Amino acid sequence: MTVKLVYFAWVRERIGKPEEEVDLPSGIATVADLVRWLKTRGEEYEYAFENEGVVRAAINHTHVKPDAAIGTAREIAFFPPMTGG
Amino acid sequence: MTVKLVYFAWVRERIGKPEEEVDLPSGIATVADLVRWLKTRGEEYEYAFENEGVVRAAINHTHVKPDAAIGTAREIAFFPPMTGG
Amino acid sequence: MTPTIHVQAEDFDVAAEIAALSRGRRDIGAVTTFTGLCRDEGGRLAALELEHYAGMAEAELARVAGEAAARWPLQGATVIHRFGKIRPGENIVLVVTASAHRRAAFEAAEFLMDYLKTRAPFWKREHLLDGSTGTWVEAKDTDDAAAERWSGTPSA
Amino acid sequence: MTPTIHVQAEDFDVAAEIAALSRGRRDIGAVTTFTGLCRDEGGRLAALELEHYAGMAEAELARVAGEAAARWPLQGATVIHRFGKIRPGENIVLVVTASAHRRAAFEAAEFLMDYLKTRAPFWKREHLLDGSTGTWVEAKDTDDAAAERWSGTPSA
Repeated sequence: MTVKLVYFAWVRERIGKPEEEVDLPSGIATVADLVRWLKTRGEEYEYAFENEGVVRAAINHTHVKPDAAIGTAREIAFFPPMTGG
Repeated sequence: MTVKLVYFAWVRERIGKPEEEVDLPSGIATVADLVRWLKTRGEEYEYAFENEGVVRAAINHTHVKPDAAIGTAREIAFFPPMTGG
Repeated sequence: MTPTIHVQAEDFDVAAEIAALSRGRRDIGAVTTFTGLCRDEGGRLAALELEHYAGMAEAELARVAGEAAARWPLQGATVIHRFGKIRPGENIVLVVTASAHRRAAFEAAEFLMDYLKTRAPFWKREHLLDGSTGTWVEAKDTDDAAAERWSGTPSA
Repeated sequence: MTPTIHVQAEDFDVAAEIAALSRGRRDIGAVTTFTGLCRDEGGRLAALELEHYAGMAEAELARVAGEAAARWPLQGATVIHRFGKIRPGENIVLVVTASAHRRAAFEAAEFLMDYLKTRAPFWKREHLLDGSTGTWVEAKDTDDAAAERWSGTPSA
């Protein structure tokens, strides 16, 4: 399955790109699974996700927890805790 | 001692005038004393002050309680609970 | 910080009052405004008539604003209260507070409204749509309770 | 009541947004506004740069405003959040709420600010006066605590 990943703020800077399309290998069911797999793809991903539980995720523009099922997600976002307002 | 009394809202309407100068007889030390004396001056005053504790008072533009000393007050105001804002 | 207090028959301009507090400043992080308007009470009301005690109204609003400034770290505070005949949809009262942080600006504005409701010498009378003059508006116990909330220590 | 949501680079006009909510209405008794501005942090800051997640930002602000409308009897709600480079003294965010009564207008505005701080996908980075690009602003525990306050039943 192909999914669009988008990154923001220091997650984007650490990974070095704002977005990418990835082909997910089988066995990746949740957001936490996806993060584990991304961390095997290079040290930029290891750096971005180095502190478990800090980076937030959204599926199709909605906040989700790490145990959220990816299902048929079109777009998954990773970003730091928000600092708007 | 001469003091200016001013009345507002339905206190003014019941007494029938917005203000008056009065010569206070001796023995009137507090706002409560003043109200008791005013009620002897006619039924319009009795009507205005019929419910003890409803009408509020101010001395020289500052809220006071019934036991406040009149002292050398220049202006004493009587009015209903406030409904601004 | 000296609060700005106006008691006036004329309408006010919220944007102008915000600008007067914040113009040229770079240390304000939060501005809260509250505007109280005249409602038509389901079509019953033609206007509210606001009587006030000139002199004491200004003094009491200044005291209330001074108390807010003592409780919260404010960089500005404005209170404007109108008097005279005010029609549904028109403004009655404006409170503006400015602070570095939002909690102080919000709490001070709410405090100002709660306090001025029970302490500023203004009285409302209703004018009804059928042409008659209605009764004086009665003070609400809920307003006393709202003011009472602030008698403890401020939470921020 | 459909909330008005804007995510934009341009500045906003508080008076125009109040007018848009209240124009022609005679049933609104209370309008609260909150404006968040960029501070210079004691002269250290040249600007804040606001990055946002286009699409999700609008969606999340609409969700937060919808939640406010479900909790309080609002007659109008507007949320405007800017992105891009914002200098000290300039506006960042605007919340406007309108209701028949002041408690609902105040509480809903404060709720909107507390919630959007922790849920709307915006991130601030500092640009310093010495020309360097500073760090990303860190999220505050106090903001999480502020949002957490609202997890019970609303008090009005």
